[in-house]
Amino acid sequence: MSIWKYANPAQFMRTTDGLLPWLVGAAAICCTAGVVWGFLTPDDFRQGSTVKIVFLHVPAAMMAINIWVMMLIASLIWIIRRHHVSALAAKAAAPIGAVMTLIALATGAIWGQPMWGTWWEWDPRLTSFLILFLFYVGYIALWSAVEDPDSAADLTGVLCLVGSVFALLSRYAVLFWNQGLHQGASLSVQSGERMSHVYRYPLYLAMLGFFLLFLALLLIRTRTEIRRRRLAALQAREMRA
Amino acid sequence: MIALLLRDLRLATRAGGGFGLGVAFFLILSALVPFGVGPDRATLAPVAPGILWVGALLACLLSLDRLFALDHEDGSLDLLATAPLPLEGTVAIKALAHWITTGLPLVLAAPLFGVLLQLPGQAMPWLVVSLAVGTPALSMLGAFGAALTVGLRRGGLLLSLLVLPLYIPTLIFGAEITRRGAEGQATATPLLFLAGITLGVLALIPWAAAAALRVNLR
Amino acid sequence: MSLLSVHDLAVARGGLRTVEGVTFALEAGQALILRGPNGLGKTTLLRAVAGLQAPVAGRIEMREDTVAYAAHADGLKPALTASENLAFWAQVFGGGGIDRALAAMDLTALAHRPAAALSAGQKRRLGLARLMVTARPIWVLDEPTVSLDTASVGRFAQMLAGHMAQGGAALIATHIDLGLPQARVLDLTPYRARPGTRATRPSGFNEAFA
Amino acid sequence: MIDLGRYATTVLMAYGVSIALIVGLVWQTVAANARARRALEEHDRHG
Repeated sequence: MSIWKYANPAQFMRTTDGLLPWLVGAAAICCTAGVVWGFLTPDDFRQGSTVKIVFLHVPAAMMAINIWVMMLIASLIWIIRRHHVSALAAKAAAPIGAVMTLIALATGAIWGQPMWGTWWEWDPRLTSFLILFLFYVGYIALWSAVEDPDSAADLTGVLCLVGSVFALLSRYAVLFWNQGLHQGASLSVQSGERMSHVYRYPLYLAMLGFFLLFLALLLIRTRTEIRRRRLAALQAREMRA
Repeated sequence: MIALLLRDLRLATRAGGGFGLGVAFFLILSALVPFGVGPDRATLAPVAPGILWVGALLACLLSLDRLFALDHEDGSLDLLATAPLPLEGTVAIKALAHWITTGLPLVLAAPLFGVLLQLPGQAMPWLVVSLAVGTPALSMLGAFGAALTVGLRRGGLLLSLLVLPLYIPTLIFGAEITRRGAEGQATATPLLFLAGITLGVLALIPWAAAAALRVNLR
Repeated sequence: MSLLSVHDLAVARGGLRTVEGVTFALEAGQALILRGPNGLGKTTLLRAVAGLQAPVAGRIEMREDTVAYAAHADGLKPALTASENLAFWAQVFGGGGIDRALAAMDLTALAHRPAAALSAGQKRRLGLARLMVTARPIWVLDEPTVSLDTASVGRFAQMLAGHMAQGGAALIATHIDLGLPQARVLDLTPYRARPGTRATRPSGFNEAFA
Repeated sequence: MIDLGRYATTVLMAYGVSIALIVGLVWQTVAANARARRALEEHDRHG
């Protein structure tokens, strides 16, 4: 049996039905533990207690990008192999990605406030996330605007492909536009500087927690979409008959 | 292909075609900005490159929702899709017609609006060059957005939402060329980037737009 | 080889198959009239033959660029005159003979009037005259006689007969009698898709999830 | 209670906003799922 059997809606529902409680539990535990542990870490000698924001900002930012990549892969699977669940999974993932981007943006802006003295700074990283957010919003808007599900899946798939190229392009354009005057303290954690164990392990745990949270939400939302589609399909069939 | 281009140009210039609306919009924008930020040369000159580029972007958006929608409504799009022309070619030609009726007038009129916004004289050639290199990409990306939203009843707002993020790289490099031109710096790097983006867009986007059109036609 | 042959065709609208198992062939000089109740999928079938949408199953065999399609919308630009509209489509399709086409649908007197000033029936006639300038052998027509008066229907039947005499063929969905004795009639009702039968590949979301 | 020092508002605001967003997303997800499930069950009963 190939992995494609899970692309069958009924099979997907059966499999996730058993998997979901475990996933939800694991996500809840890891998320809570990671974030609480992060909140309890000692202050950084340079950044003071603001270092605690890392445990939200970094996992959210990581997921914001990863979810777009996942949507790109799901869209490609839909376009190439025509697996309907794949298209619905891409649709289900978008709002999660948008919220993750929003968290990354909000925590980034709040974190920067004491450093930069302003609530918003056109820092290349923050700007890139703002652009990514715009792409998420456009993607979600297109899904909701097109009534026919087959057309909507195809059109959003094409948009996701083109959007991926332009999101990447914008990232480099933004670097060119504002060469990161704020690479200092606020971003040291991400830029490969050696991080003390005190911060590293709770961060890993929070990352795992956010990833599991995404998976759990993705499965639930995909199941929602499948049920909605099934209802619409049954109604369409009755109308035709 | 020539026939399609000529028809689109003729339709744009006939009554109700909306030729010149983009330039008029651009003029109004350039006239309004000083009312908002004040008439000082010192405040206007630094923001002029950005205003002019954002203005060009918005003027380009104005007529986009009609690019395929009119042909979709009256059935021409079905007929064009069955014509010997590949749909990719149709998209490219219609984007070219959009550029000639919207982008080209903007390029030619831009120095005038540069004067209104106190753009330094030495930046004028760079403004024209950057717009000439960048606006074809705007039209082609707009055609992609128009192809995505062609079947929708209220596609106009969605079109802006989808297309404007795609304009970001073009805007960044285009405005940067003009800004560097105004400050007398070297403009080669952003100009090359801008040209690269435009060429890439012109080469690849017709396929994406044609794919979207095919989906909307069935 | 026939101009057009369709094997075991199934088409879908709104993600549900409408007709399936449709098989027919069209030779030069033949006309085939499709009949069936509203909503059966005649339009969808014609669009599939015209290449505007992919069939769910089956094959459509014909040479490339042989179909001229005419449906409810005539593809006319109101700002252009009747002859300009025709000339444009003649150029796009690489055909010619605008004057002949205008004469065939009795539009010569209206040639220089903008399409916006034509009545619904006149627009329809212009839309049908377009078929003649496409220089394509297979005409795929979806309710071609809508808003035509009796005289115009007769003129259109003449035009069709002339087209077939020159080795053309026509696939027509219509409810009225066109007065074409040589035309065959295919009733699509027996080909209605049955929802219960599982296709090897779902035609869309509505079939994949039902 | 741990001492957050002079950045207390900043840190608490970041956590507050993030947790509010996540809770909102989870709530919306669960509510939509329940609604879809109910709608389908309703249909199965009457349809």
